[in-house]
Amino acid sequence: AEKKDFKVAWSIYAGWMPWGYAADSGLMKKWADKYGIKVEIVQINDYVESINQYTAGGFDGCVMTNMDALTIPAAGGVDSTALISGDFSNGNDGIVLKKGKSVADLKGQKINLVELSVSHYLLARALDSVKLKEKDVSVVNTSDADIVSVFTSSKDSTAVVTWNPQLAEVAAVKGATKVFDSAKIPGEIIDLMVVNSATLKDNPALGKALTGVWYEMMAKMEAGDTAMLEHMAKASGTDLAGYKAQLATTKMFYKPADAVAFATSAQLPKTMDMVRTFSFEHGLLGEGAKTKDAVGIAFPGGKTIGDAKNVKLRFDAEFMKLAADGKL
Amino acid sequence: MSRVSIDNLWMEYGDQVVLERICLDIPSGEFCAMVGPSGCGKTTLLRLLLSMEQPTRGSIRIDGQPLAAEPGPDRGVVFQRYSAYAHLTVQENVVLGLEFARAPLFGKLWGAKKRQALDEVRHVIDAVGLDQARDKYPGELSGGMQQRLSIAQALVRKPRILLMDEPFGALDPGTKAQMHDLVRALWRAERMTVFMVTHDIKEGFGLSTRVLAFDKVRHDPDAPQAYGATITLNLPLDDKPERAEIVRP
Amino acid sequence: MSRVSIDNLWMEYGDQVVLERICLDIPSGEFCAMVGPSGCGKTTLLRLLLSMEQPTRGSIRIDGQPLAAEPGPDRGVVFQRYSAYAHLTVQENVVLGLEFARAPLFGKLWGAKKRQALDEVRHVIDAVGLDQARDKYPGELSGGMQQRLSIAQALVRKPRILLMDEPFGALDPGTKAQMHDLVRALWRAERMTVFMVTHDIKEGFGLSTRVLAFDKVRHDPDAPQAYGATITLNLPLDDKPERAEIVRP
Amino acid sequence: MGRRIINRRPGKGSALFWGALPFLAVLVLYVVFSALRLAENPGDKLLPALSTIADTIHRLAFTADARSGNVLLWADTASSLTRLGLGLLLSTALGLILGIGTGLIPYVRAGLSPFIAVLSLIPPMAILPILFIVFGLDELSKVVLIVIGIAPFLIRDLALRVEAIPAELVIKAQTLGASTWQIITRLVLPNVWPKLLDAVRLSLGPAWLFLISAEAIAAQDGLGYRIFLVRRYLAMDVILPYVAWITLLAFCMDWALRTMNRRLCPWLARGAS
Amino acid sequence: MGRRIINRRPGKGSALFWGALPFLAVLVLYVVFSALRLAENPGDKLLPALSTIADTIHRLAFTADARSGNVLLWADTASSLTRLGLGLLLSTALGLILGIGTGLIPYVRAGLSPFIAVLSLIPPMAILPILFIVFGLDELSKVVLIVIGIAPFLIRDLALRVEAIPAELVIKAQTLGASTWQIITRLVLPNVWPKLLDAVRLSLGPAWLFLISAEAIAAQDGLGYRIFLVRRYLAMDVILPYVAWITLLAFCMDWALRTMNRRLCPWLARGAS
Ligand SMILES: Nc1ncnc2c1ncn2[C@@H]1O[C@H](COP(=O)(O)OP(=O)(O)OP(=O)(O)O)[C@@H](O)[C@H]1O
Ligand SMILES: Nc1ncnc2c1ncn2[C@@H]1O[C@H](COP(=O)(O)OP(=O)(O)OP(=O)(O)O)[C@@H](O)[C@H]1O
Ligand SMILES: [Mg+2]
Ligand SMILES: [Mg+2]
Repeated sequence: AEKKDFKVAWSIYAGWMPWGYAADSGLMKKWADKYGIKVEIVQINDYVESINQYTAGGFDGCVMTNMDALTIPAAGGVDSTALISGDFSNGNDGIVLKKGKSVADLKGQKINLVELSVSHYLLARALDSVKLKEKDVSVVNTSDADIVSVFTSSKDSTAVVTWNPQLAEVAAVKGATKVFDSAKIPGEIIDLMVVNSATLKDNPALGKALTGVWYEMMAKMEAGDTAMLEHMAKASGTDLAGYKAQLATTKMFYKPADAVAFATSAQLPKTMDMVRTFSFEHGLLGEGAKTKDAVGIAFPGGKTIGDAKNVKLRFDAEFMKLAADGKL
Repeated sequence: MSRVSIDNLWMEYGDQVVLERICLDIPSGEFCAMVGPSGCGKTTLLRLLLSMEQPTRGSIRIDGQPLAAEPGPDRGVVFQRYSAYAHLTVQENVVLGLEFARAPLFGKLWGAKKRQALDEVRHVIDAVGLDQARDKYPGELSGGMQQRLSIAQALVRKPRILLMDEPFGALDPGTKAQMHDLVRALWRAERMTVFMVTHDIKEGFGLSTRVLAFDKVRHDPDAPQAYGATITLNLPLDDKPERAEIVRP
Repeated sequence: MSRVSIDNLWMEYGDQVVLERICLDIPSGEFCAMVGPSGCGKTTLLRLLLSMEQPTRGSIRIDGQPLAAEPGPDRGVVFQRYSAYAHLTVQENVVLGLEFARAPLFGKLWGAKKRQALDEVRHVIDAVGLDQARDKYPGELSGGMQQRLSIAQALVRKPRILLMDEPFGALDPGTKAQMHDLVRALWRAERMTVFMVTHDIKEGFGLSTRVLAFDKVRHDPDAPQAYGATITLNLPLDDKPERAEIVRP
Repeated sequence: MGRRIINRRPGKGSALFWGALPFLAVLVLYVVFSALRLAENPGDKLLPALSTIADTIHRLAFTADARSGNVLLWADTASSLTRLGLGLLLSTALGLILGIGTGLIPYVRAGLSPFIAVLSLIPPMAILPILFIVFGLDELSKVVLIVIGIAPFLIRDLALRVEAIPAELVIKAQTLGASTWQIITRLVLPNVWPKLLDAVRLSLGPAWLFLISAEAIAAQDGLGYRIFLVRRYLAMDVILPYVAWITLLAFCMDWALRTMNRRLCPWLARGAS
Repeated sequence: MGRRIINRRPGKGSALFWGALPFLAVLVLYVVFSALRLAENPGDKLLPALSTIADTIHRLAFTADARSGNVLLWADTASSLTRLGLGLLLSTALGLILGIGTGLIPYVRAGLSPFIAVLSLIPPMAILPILFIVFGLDELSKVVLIVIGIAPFLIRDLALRVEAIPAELVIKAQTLGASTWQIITRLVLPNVWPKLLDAVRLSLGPAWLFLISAEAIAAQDGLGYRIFLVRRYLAMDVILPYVAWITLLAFCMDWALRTMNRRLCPWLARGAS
């Protein structure tokens, strides 16, 4: 029987809030009906758990960053396609110090962060920029839910790497300085809607429905639809001003054309090369991976890096292009 | 019919021999009084008759069959330390035996059936003098009242063999006499085989048709544990008229 | 000196009157046997004397002073349901009273002191016939042995007032006679005031210097709970030579 | 004469006073430290002033949420209590059935007791991905997490209690002709019932903990979800009243179970034994 | 004649067989489902093949980690056990002292019992920020989280057990001249000691749970730390052996406590009562 029912997971983050709105406002149903399918959008609070569930086969699609898409589903043998490049972090991730004013002051500090996450990657990039090594600091794995309280209430915690909304909270602590943020490495931390490649291949309707609803919402957002923004602000547990502040550091691709341009740019493979190098060095590609080439990554236009016979992560621009051309 | 035969039975706890060389052949319907010094093993023999424990050596047969491996309604018991159910009132404790028999599913009767069962046990409760305390819980009873409750509870099922461990120990002479009459009447009517431990020799000779006395016959001063008690006296009271009715082996 | 005076004492549980109008004046050194039908309130009076419960009305005085509001080493007790400490062996149970007195901090003696204390209680353990069972736990004792253990435990502290609730109920005649001698000797030597509940009238008259009989004197057939038992007989046994020594009130 | 401290009992008023004292102490401590922190930094979110908390409570408990039209606190409470109730019910049933089974029947004990012991020692949070795959992510999985969290404790505790029933009582029931099933219904159940309620009371804390953890991972309402949501903003003015509310709810359950125990088991209060 | 099932006891071998059965069943289930999933996707991480797990165990337990130079499993185990041991020790001490206090002394009960009841119902995870201010972020806070997690249970359970000691035994001790303190050392302690060990056994599961949660908050080593770290890339080949290892450690503790109970309380095994 042909598959008609699809499940897509999302979790709370500034750039992904529209998915919640799509479910609540009925827009998702509208677009799914249009292509004769059903799409259930499920909110999962724990980001890692949502990716794990997707990887284990519980969902057909899930939102995640480019790095997690590589290290979790792709490294786990689940052939995944980055259907929509929604935005990239442009200051949404950052490093905040209590003692010190620059990245160089990180040397010798204990840093609270979610290890092996994009925060870790950001830290590595920041250290690179001042020729420091990870050995020069010590990282303390701290869950994202606790990072604000850890930094705010404990004298033991002097440096953190985190993302919004936690970043805004820690940056507001008296005497704290934001010494580095993702605006300095633009386009490297990308927020994606990832779907299972096989499912997508068999059911292009899913890709169309998801892309269609996304860009309808992007248009509303760009136009400053207050009702929608209010809704998303509430859902992320803050108010309109707070949510707008988070959006300000998120480079949203409101127009499908911009997203297509980003996904087809020559910069993307270079970014992914840095990400996979970092991932490999930290063992994120699994013990089976003997080199960083173990998992292949494909880009629009047929370019691949890594093992071309084992392509598990595919950046796709086809559906976004349909949206850009108004063919959805 | 419930003739009890015990053949060369030994019971040991660790290296302590409690009972040794017990041989008995008790005809059905006999009322045996068991006497003997404290700690000699009378309770232990009752526990063995109840299948609560297995003898180290030897065997017990009832009507020629090996003793059932678990306690059952054929053998009723009144324990030395009165042990009624703390969560049931006096009359609920007594009626329990009937409920087990008549409500196979949950062991609990309701409505008219319950009332009927309560009516049936009323005379037993009256006979043990607990009519005033019908709705009290065991925790609210005096020592003697608890002991009488245990007796009433055991009698209701009319077991073929009744094992009683100092059942009248905590009772005043008046109440004790009433209890004697009650047990005696039931024994006569149902032709039960009764084993009763008692420390009151007069009581023993008065009630029973046979007296069994326990004591150690061998002593080793260096290893007092090495020898157990055995039956030193097995005395049928042939002058009792009731003995005439007892089926001879 | 421990003269016990009870003045118009009542005890009620809920709407049940257990004891009523109890008035007593017991000279120091008296040995009182308490007899009465089962459930009439003998144990209850002992509990009151022990400050385990408070009387509903009336008061108890010792040597003119109100009874201490809590149990203490001045009043020893042997409960009706023998209650030794399950986690201590026989000799540890008996020596406990000495340990409490001599080791204020932890209530436990060690080394030479412990050995000395054990030596001191050895004769009591022997006297109650538990020398063979010195190192057994109460769970390994027979009913009568547990009762004897309780007696030994209570005697070791030599209380001024000794309360015993059917202390010899579970004992065979031989052992019982030994116990009588033991208690009697201690009572004579220490001049304790003793209250002993018993169902054995002969034992009561034989041991004691005063017999107290309890019974209900008023009955209401419609409300059997309305009246309690009182002392129907308070009989000093003036023919006993020991009474001469008892200090007169 | 000075009585032993174990024999001195406070009167009713005095008991109330002593009982309230530690709560007052905590409240005073909170107010003092909150004031200190707020004096240093008026924007401090960690220990908000009581007035701030009161405002938040008013908003959460008495004004409808713009987005959903629900009054958040009540909506959250309703969903959480449903999950918790189901989880507790299931766990209690399991505890009763398997606890009595393993405690009473040697063959069941041989087969299940080591397995349940091991099961009770597996930290459920560590194998969450597998649990979610097996039980899905919806209501069921939340209830299951509560059950996995507390049922092994209930089973083991109850089994210990069943084993502690004096052998004489079981033997006596057999001499009265009871079958295994009758022994269970008339002897074992009433005997362990008060203990079961006590055990459930003791596992209320863990049950809430598991509920909150489950709601923090996948839910769109519930008290745990709300706490999780605002935690990233360190909105202690929401978290503290929610925690207090959870504690109050749990305390009411505790109280209800205690009262039930007294009602259903009159023999515990009457008589000494 | 068919005996009642409560009277039928399996022999030693038979008990072993029945005990092993459910474990075998789980193992077989795992192998089957793992094989099914791997057939579909050879890279599947959720249920890795036993051989993969064996390789991972070899790497974790017998080869030094490239990044830190430690053999990870042993280093993690050492830190976790230290924290757990401290937490258990402290909780047991608290449980003993406060449990006996509230169970035995009416004034302490009046003052502390409602407070401890409420304390036991507060979900500790929800008030973590306040714990951080008070106890900092390092080892202490992890130990404290374990204590907060299990001590209230131990205290309440023990208090219930102390209250259940028959009044006659306490009265009798008083007639033998015991002071409150002597009653505690000679009567209450030996009586509740086996119950305390049982309660500690029952709270081993929660203790590990809280340890793991604590190590998820801010840590650089420990079994819980590793599990949360590798959870980021669904490395079930690491998580499963870690969970099994934790369970084994917990089981050994359980066994040790049970054995200790038997050794220290010979009267439980000897005699019927
Ligand atoms: N579980 C046990 N472990 C070890 N020894 C035991 C155990 N049970 C009983 N004994 C010993 O067996 C002997 C006989 O005990 P039993 O209870 O049969 O005596 P008894 O004749 O009933 O005495 P009493 O008249 O005092 O009740 C005693 O010496 C006792 O110490
Ligand atoms: N806790 C209680 N609650 C209600 N009634 C009680 C309680 N304790 C005792 N009673 C009642 O008080 C009465 C006297 O009991 P008590 O134990 O004093 O009798 P006793 O004279 O010692 O009898 P026995 O010789 O049988 O031991 C009994 O009718 C009993 O039911
Ligand atoms: Mg006996
Ligand atoms: Mg009495």
